[in-house]
Amino acid sequence: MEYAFVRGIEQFLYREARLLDEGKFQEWLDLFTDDVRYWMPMKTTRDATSSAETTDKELAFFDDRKPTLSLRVKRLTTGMAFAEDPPSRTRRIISNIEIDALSDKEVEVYSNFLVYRTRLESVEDTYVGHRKDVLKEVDGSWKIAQRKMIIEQNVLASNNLSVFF
Amino acid sequence: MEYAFVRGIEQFLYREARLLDEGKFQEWLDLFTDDVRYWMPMKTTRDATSSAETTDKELAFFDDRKPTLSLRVKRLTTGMAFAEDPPSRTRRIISNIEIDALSDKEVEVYSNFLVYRTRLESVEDTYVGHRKDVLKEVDGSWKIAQRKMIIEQNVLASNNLSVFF
Amino acid sequence: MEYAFVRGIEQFLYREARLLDEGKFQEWLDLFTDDVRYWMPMKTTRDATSSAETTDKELAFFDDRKPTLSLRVKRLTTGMAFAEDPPSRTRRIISNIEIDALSDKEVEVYSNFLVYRTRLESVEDTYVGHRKDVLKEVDGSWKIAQRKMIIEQNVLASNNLSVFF
Amino acid sequence: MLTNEEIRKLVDVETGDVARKIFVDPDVYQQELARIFGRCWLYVGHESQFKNNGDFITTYMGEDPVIVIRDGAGKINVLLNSCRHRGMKVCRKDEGNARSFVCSYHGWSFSNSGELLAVPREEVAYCNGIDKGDLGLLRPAQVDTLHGMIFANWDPDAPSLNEYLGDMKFYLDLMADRMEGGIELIGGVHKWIIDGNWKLAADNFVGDMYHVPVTHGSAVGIGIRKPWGDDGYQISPGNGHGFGGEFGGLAEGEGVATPYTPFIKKVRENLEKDKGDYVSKIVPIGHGTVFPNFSFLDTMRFRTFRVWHPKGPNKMEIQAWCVVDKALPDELKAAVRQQYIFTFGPSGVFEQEDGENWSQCTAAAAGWRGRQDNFNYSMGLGREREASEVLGHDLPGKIGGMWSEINQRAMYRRWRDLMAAESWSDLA
Amino acid sequence: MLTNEEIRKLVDVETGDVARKIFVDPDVYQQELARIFGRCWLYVGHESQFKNNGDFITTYMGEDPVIVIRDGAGKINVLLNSCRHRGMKVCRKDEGNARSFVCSYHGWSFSNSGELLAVPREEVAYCNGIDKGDLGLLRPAQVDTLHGMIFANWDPDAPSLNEYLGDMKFYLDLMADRMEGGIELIGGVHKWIIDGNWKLAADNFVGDMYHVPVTHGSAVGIGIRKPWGDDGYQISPGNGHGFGGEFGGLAEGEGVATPYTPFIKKVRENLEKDKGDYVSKIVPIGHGTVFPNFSFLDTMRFRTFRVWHPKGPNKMEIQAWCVVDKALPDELKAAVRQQYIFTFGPSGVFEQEDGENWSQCTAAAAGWRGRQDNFNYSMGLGREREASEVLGHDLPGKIGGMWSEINQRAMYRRWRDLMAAESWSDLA
Amino acid sequence: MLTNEEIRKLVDVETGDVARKIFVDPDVYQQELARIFGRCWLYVGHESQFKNNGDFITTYMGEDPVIVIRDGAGKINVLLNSCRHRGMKVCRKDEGNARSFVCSYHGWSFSNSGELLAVPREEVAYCNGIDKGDLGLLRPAQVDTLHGMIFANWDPDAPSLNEYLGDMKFYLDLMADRMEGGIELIGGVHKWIIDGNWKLAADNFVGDMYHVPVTHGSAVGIGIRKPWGDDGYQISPGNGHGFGGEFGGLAEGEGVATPYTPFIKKVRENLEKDKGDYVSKIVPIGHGTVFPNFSFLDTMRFRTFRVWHPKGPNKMEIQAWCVVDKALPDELKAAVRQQYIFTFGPSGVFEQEDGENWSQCTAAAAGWRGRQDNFNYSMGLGREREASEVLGHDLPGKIGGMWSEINQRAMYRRWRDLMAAESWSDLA
Ligand code: FES
Ligand code: FES
Ligand code: FES
Ligand SMILES: [Fe+3]
Ligand SMILES: [Fe+3]
Ligand SMILES: [Fe+3]
Repeated sequence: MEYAFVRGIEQFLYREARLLDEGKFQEWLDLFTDDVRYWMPMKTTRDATSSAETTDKELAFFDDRKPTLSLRVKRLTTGMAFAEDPPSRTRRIISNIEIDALSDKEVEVYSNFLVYRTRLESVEDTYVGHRKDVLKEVDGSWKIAQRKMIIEQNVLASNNLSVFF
Repeated sequence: MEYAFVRGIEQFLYREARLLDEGKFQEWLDLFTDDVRYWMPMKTTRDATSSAETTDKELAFFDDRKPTLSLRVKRLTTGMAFAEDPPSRTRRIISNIEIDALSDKEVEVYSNFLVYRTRLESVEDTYVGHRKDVLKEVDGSWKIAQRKMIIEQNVLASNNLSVFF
Repeated sequence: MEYAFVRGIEQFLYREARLLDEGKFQEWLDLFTDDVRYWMPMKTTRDATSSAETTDKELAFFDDRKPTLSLRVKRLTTGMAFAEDPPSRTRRIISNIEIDALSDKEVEVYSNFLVYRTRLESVEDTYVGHRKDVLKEVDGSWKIAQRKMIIEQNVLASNNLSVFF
Repeated sequence: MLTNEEIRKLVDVETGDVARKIFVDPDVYQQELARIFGRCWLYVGHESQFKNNGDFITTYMGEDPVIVIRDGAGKINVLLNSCRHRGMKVCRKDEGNARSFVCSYHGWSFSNSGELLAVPREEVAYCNGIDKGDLGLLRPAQVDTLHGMIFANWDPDAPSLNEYLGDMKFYLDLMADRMEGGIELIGGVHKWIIDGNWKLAADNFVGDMYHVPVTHGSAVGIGIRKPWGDDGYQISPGNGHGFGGEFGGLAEGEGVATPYTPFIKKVRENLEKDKGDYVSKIVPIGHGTVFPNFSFLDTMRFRTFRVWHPKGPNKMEIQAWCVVDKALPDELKAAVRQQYIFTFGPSGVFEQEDGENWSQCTAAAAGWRGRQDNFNYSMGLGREREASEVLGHDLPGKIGGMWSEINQRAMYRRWRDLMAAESWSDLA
Repeated sequence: MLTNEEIRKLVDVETGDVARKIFVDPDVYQQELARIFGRCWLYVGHESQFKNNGDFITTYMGEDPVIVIRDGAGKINVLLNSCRHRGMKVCRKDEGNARSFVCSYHGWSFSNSGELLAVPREEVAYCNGIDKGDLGLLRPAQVDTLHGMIFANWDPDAPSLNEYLGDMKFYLDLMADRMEGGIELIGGVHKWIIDGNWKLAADNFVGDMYHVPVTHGSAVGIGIRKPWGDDGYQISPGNGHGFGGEFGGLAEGEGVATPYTPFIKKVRENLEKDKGDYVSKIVPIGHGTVFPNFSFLDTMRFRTFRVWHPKGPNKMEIQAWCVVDKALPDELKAAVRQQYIFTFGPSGVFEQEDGENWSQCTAAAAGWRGRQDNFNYSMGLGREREASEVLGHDLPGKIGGMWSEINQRAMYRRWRDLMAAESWSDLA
Repeated sequence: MLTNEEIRKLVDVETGDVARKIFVDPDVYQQELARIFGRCWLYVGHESQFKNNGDFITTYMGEDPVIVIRDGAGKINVLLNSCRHRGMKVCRKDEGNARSFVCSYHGWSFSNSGELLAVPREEVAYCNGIDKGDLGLLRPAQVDTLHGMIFANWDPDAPSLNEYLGDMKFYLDLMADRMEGGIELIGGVHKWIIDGNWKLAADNFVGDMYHVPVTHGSAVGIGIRKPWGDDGYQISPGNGHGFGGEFGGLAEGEGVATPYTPFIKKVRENLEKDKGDYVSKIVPIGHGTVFPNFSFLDTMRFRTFRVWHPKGPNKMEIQAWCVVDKALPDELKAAVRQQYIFTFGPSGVFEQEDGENWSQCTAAAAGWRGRQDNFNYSMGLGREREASEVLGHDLPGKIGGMWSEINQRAMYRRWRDLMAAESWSDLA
């Protein structure tokens, strides 16, 4: 893979993470295609040999299309989204980026994340997991066309999931 | 260093990490040479100015050659490795990769890691440390010929070390 | 951006982190220009919509120029810096590196960090945050001319800040 | 143990004052584990989770881990998930199918109905004769079901589930028995931890419509529901249970609408023909709690069950499910599922705020000065009426307005009485 | 509750033995929350933080979260940060400006002087008549100030701030009232957590010069101060308060010097003309603690205020500020700020070691054998004199040498008396 | 404090029932710190760790941190690692060499035999006369050794180590005194934390062969040992101590074999000539515990010592070492080391499962219902014989089969008696 191509994708993910960390939610939302699925199934302990994920007929921590994802972002501007008002402090470590080029204009990207968030005085959460994205080139820029995320927990160790992944 | 060369090594480490995170232990094992040493000394508090590691005449958290490393992997298939049955959920953040080319076919690679694991409902461990690997090219692919790992803890804060690093 | 250029900067940051993790504080200090500002403001909860940082008229966790930064390093050799004697064990995950080239010889670099430190037997701290550095090329090598750092906490969850970022 | 007298001072149902202490005090909490969770009927699962013999889930009764399993004879068993030998969890999974459980410590094996089947090397190790019949997994004294909802009770002297539910049963029928085939759970369970006392959640669901327009006001802001009127009710059928909502059904609105709403209206119309005109007023039956810690939401958009498992005075584990009528068409099930995930669960645009509030309530009430004060449950005091007066049809229970804390007062009265009583007979 | 007798055994002021138990025992800690933090005057902020009506900060009194706010009439209020309805924190910020606080749980709103302004849908929800006048935010029984330093006290029977400070006031004047316009805080507050009992910090600041040459010996190593002589003092003006330092002012030195030192000397000269020659000896007044948990440093290089908030027997939250004379030129303020950050706060080249020591002291004292022993506060026993004997001018209080634990003994005597007393009147 | 009577109810040695409460209850735990760890002989190190004067290690006695150090005169001292001034840890290292320890808080310095050597500025600070002779580091009342194993005891009234070990000494000789020069520890110590009560580990090592084929069954799966037969023993020499194993030596097997096995067989043959034919049956002596928390494994492949340090009812810190005969050839030492690391310690293919089991046992026993039950230690009840009957040679102690809980019953009897007794004399 060409260096510029790889770097373009890596920088895209870093920029995306930074938009979230800097609270630029609308700009972040614009990075998704209109038909995106934003899906976070849950890890369950069902098997002796693997950590099964909930299927798409089962519950998930997130399962949004663009309309509901947009509402989540809009919500933050209503003045009544108290779970993020005052806002959490977040920082995202994005690592282990692996790219499978499906075509010139479409790639599958694996990445691992550590999302650190604190809020108010001392509420502290660390979410570690991985993502599998499909990026598509639209008008010369990458857009996220699919995002599947997993947090490596069984009982989620947080008061809520009020941040994005 | 050539981009493709560097990227090859980075991707090798990411793929290796993903094999572990996805429970593909046999494939992971195949990434090691037959004469590999897989060694994790311990950090002790002995000096005023440095964090001494245990020597290779002293105890270690791991000190395997290929035969015992293979047995560790085989163990997971016995149906009686209860520490990993049901399996832990893990995710590995590999970062700060530095490469010293010893030759065209042999490199020394430094990397830092954060291995996150949870198991059952709420058991949670975060292992942070670093590794120094020697990779050798064997039949056109990299193999791990030496791995030295350190977890930056003194009293290990876990019920056990049932995952790989 | 050229690959070699980008890689040079990334490797610079990794090497810098490793100098700290290996306790080579004097060598680390030499990576800073003589007029460096080494500044870590604090995150406060003042607004409904953003996490304000303390201004440079307000308190900070660090606000050093080279002379005081040098004294911090010198302090570690006095034999009476008990907060680091015996020394902490640290490991730095540096990620999400983004580079803005201001010129051939000057770049602005964003990065996220996770600094893990333990000390004595079981004291454990994880500092997650981000940095914005200005690097300048001096005699063919990069030097850090400005460093602004943020830890994403409000009430700092540690006995002290005895390590560098 | 706090004495009867000490306990009685903590809850004043005449004024609606409830001591903050009960939300933060470790001694009160220990007493709750014994006198509330050790005696009350606790929800442990739904029959739709056990399609085949051997199907099981693991959950909690109070802080005790239990396995709920359908045995080889098709019977539902509730078993303490702790080996009788040295206490090891015999099952370390969330769910699955098992004929037996082999303990990972010494290999004692238990059938899926809890009997001790075998101990390794029994003859040589226990030739003195181990009484296997006496060493099966421990089990609650009583297990019973209602519309597939499985409840269990450690106390042999507790009243039957039927008696325990009392008049609440009448209303639970309206929630769980609306279509042929009854209800089922959508697969998967949301589990998460909130740094708050479990009663905050139970009291919130039992009668707290009042928080909705504020805590969940952002829902109006994003257009997924209309502003709230005043036209609703809280019904307290006794024994600490309660439910309430808007007349006509909770959660009408425009945004992100699904065809579930018109569908449920149809279902309701049929039901109304059978039962009477009150149905269109109070079905779906809104928010509610079956004392102590089983709650539900039954709205125009979805249904959810949830249990607030106590994990210490300042911590609870929430387990929450999405519930549908078995007969609901698949595409409606899918729509309900998506709607539910968007609005409830840890990332739900409604539920996010509950986590923030409950954790900060508990924190702020925990100081020395704070915990000397009371929480105020005076809303609607003196305006309680018979439900039948308002809704006709001999409907059982007391009723208050939508903005009333009638149900919380009843819940804390029940809590107080149970905490003070040495036994169920003492209570009566 | 430990009895009077049990408490008295813990502190022996004749020998300087103080039981380690008081630094680690959970029962002692709970009693402190009631009898120390529930009764004493606690520092909650400085008037310079409240420039405009509506300006507020949030902090703690003991473990209770409070809002300190200047109301619409310009008056400073201290308010328990917990809604009277269901306890929610009504303010979740560090600081800001507010006309009112709207609770995020059910929307009760409180004015910036604490009154309950409105409850949503009051008429329909509370037509029975809610007594809003009775449901304002809780507030300490007493609030008073000295040189802009705001103190509050939960206990209506506590002596006035003036009486409580007693002769310490004389010395606080020397610290806070040196220039026209008084003092102000530099913006921002260092907040951090130390795994140590709060009294270790209070006792360190009240009288522990003795640790300085060792704990902070690296300061000599890097040349930012000269080695310590023996020429100083500890003054115990009564009521458990105390302060001390080097004669001529703490923290003279060479390295990283700022023009603040010559400036403060000028200020001191003027003060001396007014007050007498003792001024040049004990101004700046060094380290000190106002019982129980408000401490300060007043040196030739900077001034700091800090509060040691208790967070359990083994944990404290430090809040620390940098204090300057309002009239100090801007460039000197900047220099003091930088000097302060370099030497104090969590990264301070002085303060780093305190965190290491206090956390390890607490850990090492917590074992079964360790906690049966005493800490030793015998230094300077029997050599206490009247301050006026040493410094003339009718200066109030007792005085010991710079290396003396006179102040700690007085602090623990006060602690013991308060812990044993049922009420303030009992104490007298 | 639980009363004598309350304690006695917790352990029934006739039936083998032991109340789960003792593994999770905080009050029981506090009482253990006083009555078990405050009175029993505790292992603190081995003489081979102290080659030179000044060599030291740090460890724990119960929860109290101690330094074990060889002083200038070559004598081993055990010292509470807490300064007599304000409790600071005077040594913050794992191991090293020191002539003295200078406290980092105020600089009091202590010799390597624990005397208070000097306090800074003594004359001016303490001219009243500090009694330095009285302020040395605290130390256990008794310290003694056996084959280089150092034990210490806080209680002056405790019996001597010899009397305390009783007949266990006979067997410890077989474990630690087999070759000229005795034993030594391989450098480095495995330290890790398990979320389980310390007694689970002590009881596991004292007599629990029964868990081995299940918990560690994967060892057969990977071919590093053969399946277990029934041919072994558990010996209970009294005072709560115990050990057991397979006749002929634990841990024979094929995979990953080392030349240590044939070597130890040779050693054993020599020993047998001296002592008698029982040696080949019970040497190496298998698994064992010296009451309360010092355990060992002595197998055909390696030897290990370990201490289960209590860290609360639900938590222990394991410290574990690999032990070899000093006279063992270097290459065999290396082989033993590698074998040990592969099988034991936190990553050991055997020991991984113990962590999983002990943590989940403790968790599952902690609920309200669970903790009312008992653990079952009935295995082998009524089949205990004199060891000499089975093995001849006047061997001391009682013996049970390999699959017997005889040793655990003896351990909990001892535990009960010590917990109930006010003093050692009370016990006798
Ligand atoms: S604990 Fe289950 S078999 Fe022993
Ligand atoms: S808790 Fe504040 S309005 Fe209800
Ligand atoms: S605590 Fe050791 S010298 Fe003061
Ligand atoms: Fe809600
Ligand atoms: Fe200090
Ligand atoms: Fe074992």
